[in-house]
Order: sequence, then C-alpha cells, then structure tokens
Amino acid sequence: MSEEPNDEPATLERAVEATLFAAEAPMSVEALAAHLGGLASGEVREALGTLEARYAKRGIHLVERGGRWHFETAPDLAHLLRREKEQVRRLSRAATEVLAIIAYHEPVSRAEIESIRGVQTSAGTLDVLMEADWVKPAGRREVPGRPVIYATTPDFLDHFGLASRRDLPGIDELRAAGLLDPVDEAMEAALDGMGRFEPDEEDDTPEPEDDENLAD
Amino acid sequence: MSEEPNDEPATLERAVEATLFAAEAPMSVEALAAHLGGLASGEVREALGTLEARYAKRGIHLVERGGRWHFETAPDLAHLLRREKEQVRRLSRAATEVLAIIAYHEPVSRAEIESIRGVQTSAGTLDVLMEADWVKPAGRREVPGRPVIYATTPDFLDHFGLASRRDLPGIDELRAAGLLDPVDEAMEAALDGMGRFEPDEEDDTPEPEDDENLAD
Amino acid sequence: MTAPEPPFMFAPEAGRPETDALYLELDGWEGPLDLLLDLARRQKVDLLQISILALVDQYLIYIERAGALKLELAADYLVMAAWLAYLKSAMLLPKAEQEDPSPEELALRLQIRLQRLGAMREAAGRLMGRDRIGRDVFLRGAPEGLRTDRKTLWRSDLFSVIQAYGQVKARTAPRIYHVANRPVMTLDSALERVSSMLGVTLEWMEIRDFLPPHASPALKRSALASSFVAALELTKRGRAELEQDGAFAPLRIRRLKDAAAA
Repeated sequence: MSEEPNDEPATLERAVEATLFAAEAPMSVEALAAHLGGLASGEVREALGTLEARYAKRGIHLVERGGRWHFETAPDLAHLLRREKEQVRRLSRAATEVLAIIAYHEPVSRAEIESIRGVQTSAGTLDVLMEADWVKPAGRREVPGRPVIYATTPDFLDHFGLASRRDLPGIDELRAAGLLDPVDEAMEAALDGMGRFEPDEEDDTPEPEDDENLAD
Repeated sequence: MSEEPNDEPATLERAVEATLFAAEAPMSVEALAAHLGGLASGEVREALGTLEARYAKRGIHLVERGGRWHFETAPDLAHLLRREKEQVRRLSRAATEVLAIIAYHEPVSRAEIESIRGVQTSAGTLDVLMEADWVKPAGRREVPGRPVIYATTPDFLDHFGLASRRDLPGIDELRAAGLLDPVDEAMEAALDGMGRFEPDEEDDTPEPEDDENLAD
Repeated sequence: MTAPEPPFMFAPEAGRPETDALYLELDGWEGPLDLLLDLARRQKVDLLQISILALVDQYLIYIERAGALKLELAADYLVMAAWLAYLKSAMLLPKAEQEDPSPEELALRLQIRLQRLGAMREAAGRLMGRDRIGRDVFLRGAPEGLRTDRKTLWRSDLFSVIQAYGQVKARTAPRIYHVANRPVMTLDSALERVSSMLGVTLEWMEIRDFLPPHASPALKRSALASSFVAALELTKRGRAELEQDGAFAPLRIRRLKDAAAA
C-alpha cells in the first residue's frame, strides 16, 4: 500500500473511531473521555476534529449534534438507505367501480357508494384510490353519523385525460354505447380476459425483488 | 485540509462504504451490486478491495466473512470496547468441542461426533449451537438409518472472524496428519505401516464403531 | 472369544464445570476418554508415543483413590477401568496366547482416539481464542439499516372507469318482470262444464268431446288436464263412471242413472 506515513492514524484517533462506531447512541466528549480511561477532554476533542476532517469526503461523516458525536451516512448518499421501488399495477375491478361511482356522484359517502354498487366495499379499496391520489376525502355529510364524503382529485382528471368531470359520458350516452346492458358472468369474464392484453398490463408483473438478498 | 487529491474517494467507493456502514447484516457482493442499482459485481469487488486497504490501519476494519462483507472494530481495540459490551454467550466445554468437531469434519453426524468425543452428546448441546445459528442440519448421510448430518453456517464464519473454512486454525496440518480421517482408516494406515499383518486383512479389519448404539 | 472393543461410549455428558485442574471429583471431565486424555498429556510426549501401561496404571490409581474417598463414580468410568485392566493383563501375557485383535492393536486404537480427541480439543481452544464478534470485535452499534420502500403506481384508463360505471348501473337497475297471462281452464270451470254436459245424455262420451272446440292449443291442453281431474272428481262423488280399454286408449265417461235421480 502506498499510504503516506501521516496517513497512519494516532492511537487515540483509532480508539475514538472504534468507540463511536460501536456505540449505540451518540456520545459527548466527556462520555468518550471517561470511556477511554479518563482522558482530558481536550485530547478527545482534538481526535474528534482530526476524524471529522478525515471523513469529510467519505461516504460516512462524523458529525456533532447537540454536543454529542456519531457517525452517519453522508447526506448526499441518504438515498441509498431508503430506496424506492416503483411497481405499476392495474386497478382492480372493484376499485375501478368505486372510482367510477365517486367520479359520477361526487361527493359521495361510503354508504352511498355501497348502496349504488349493491355490494360492500372493503376498506382497502378506498385506500388504494387515495394512495393513487385519484380520490380524496372532501369533508363530511351533515347527516346523522356525519359520514366522510369522497371526491376525485385533479390527478384523477389528469390521469384519465379529462378536462373536467363534465367530460364523463352521461347515462344516455352510456346506454347508447351499450354500456348499460346487463352483463352476465361470461361477458364479464370475457372483458377481464381482454384486459390482460392491454399494453400497460405488462407493467403489472411484479419486478424481481432483489432486496431479499440483503437480508441474508 | 491538507488531504492529497488521490485521497478523494470514488463515487462507487463512497456508496459501498455508506451502504455497508448502514446495513444491519453483512452483505454479499451480489447484494451490494443489486442494492446500488444493478452494478457489475466486478466494480463492487474492486471498490471493496480499495476500501479494505483504506481501513486496514484504522480503528474500524472492512472484512469479508464467508463471502459477505461488514465493518467491525479493529481487534486490537477490544479492551476499550469489551468492558461494557460483553455480549457473547459462554459456551460449555461440551458445546465448544462439538462445534469444533462439526467445523473441522463437516458434514458430520451426531454418532460421528460422539465417536470422537467418547461420550454421548446431550440434547441441549447441539440445540445451543443451532440456536446461535452457527450450526445447521445439512441433509442426511446415505447410510442405514439415514442420520442427519450437521455443518456450520455463514454466521459461524462471521462470528469467529473466518473468511472461509480454510481459515480454521490448523486445519491444513490436521488434515495432513490424517487427524480428520475416521479412526478405522487411521488404524489401517498405522497397521500397514507396521507391516505386522498378513495380506488377508479381512478378519483383522477393526469392527465397525459401536455408533449404531448411539443413534437414539 | 474375541477381545472386547474398548468401551468408548459412555453415559450422556452432564453440565460439567470447565476446569484445567485435576480434581478428585470426576466432574471435571467429559467422560473417561477425556480423563484418559488428560492423564496421557501428563506424560508430555506425543500421544502416539505414550506408554499405555503407564496410562492404564494412572487411570486405575485414580479410580482407586476416588473409591477410597467414597466418591460416587459414574458407571462409565468403572467400565473403562475394567476394560483397561483387561488390556493391561493382555499386554503382559506371552505373545503366543494373544487374542485377536491383539492387545497392541487395541492399545493403538486407544491412542488414535486420544489423538483425535486431543486434536479437536485443541482446535476448539484455538477457535474460541479467535477474535469473536461481540467479544473482541464489535459491529456498528446503531446501524441506520437499509430499507426498500415499495411504491405502487396505479394504472387505469377512462374506458375501464366508464365501463365499470355502466356495469354497476346495469347490475343495480330496478327490473320489471312480466308474467304472461296464460290461457287456462280452472278446475272449477271444468267441473261445471263436464257435469252440465253429462246431464244431457246417458251415453258414454269421450273426455276429448268436453273440450272447447275452437280453443287455442295451449287452452286445449289446460282444458284436457282440468277436464280429466273434473271427471275423476265426479266419479269419486259417485255421479259418473269412467272406462278405458287400455293404456292410452280413449277415456270415456257417462252419468250414473241413480245419480241423476239424486
């Protein structure tokens, strides 16, 4: 190794480095001095200064917060600690129905959604729509129980390419398009099947999860 | 700061450094490469090599154990850290012997362990080693009774600071001296060496160990 | 008789305290083989060079002393003592009377086993002496941890939404059911019709003749069924009698005379 002689850290510097590395909480200069066998605070402070400079450009920094010192990841590398993985998924049939009802009837309470759908709506369904940012709570209905009412968001219009909710086809247009005809099970199945071949469905495949490897 | 320009770490080096510092468990080259966004293993390996050298004289070392990397405090600073942090379970003598036998002979059955020690292994001994995650069942020996055979784990290498089983202290000498061979083989070799026996050794072959009795 | 194999397998190990000192209690050893190994080590030579006779004597003396002190000896130590005594006597016998395997072979086997146990005991010591995590080297006390947050991007399209709404509306729209008014002849009207027609004559008449002549086929089928039931009912009341020549032959009916009188 072509390390310069002055690259060799002093004993105290190494001791402070190892102690702060292994510590479960940040340590004050005094705590460090006591831990290292009753050193003078000045010596410890000096070692901390040297270490701080040594780590300044590295992936880890030695930092002081409220008089206590600890190592932490360099701020510009924070994204490495929390990595976000995006996964594109197609909205389920139930969620699409709830979304449609909210879009056509807003603002609307959960009980009203259920009464229109004729089936109970699982809690997760509304959550999904809110997570997607297409639906938001829009106050409460001033009736007994003061139920939360829901409405669509600007993101909803955005995603579905609508200038406004008035662009949604009316009941008469739906009927004319044959969309109000009763749909039997076979028909629904056929529609579901067709759904699989839509282009963006490809994204539905969960990506390979490589973070599992990190665990072991 | 009077740092040399070549002291400035490369981006990948900083990223690997920060990731391993933050990780809660040792990471393989592959896990690192995946975490850092699908890099080539070679690049990561190179960065690890540079980092390992950089930390060689510091209070913290970068080490590889069983193919996985982690940071740990320098062994010569143990006295500074041990006083508050003694957290290693004390193994009974029986457990240390069983662990050594498994490590040096693996994979090895319980009967084989017992035949070396000349004493039955109490149920708790293997449990302790498995609970510590140093030993795991590794299939069955294809002999009558199909006994379970045991082997060590990556955690074992990690805990005892071994890069691989080849680093087990004295394993090469023990193997060269035939001390890891079964007793029967050693007997034959010794008897052959003495040349005291006629060619038809059949009857002289030492009877099989009383291992069968051990299987419980 | 063949010489007994050395008793190398003994009672289960107990939780025995670790010790390097040679206590008179036998609690310090992991069984007789372990005690033998300790005694052999005292000869300070390679385990393959030890004097087995000396080792046997040491072991037996040791066991005797323990006995003299009235210490409870585990059976396995006594079994080993007996075997060693046997081995010693065999080794002292003239060669001619040797058993098979020979005492030398048994002694060699014992040495090899001691050697192996010794090797593992040493290896265990060296292993435990390594820099161990949590004792000699320490991991980071408070790692930040690596996390992967999974964010779901939801996708849908306008057609799916509109279609879903259409289906909800279609599924839940009120439905009106039309039940067609089917032409039937009730049993009451059939009864009335059959009994009045029977009043006209005393002759046999076919059931078919009671049917309305210009009725639709549907009404005719209903009338046939009702008229048949009406005929059965009148017969049961004793006002008429029925006659059929065979299965599927024409069914005929006529009024009973006295019934007419009644």
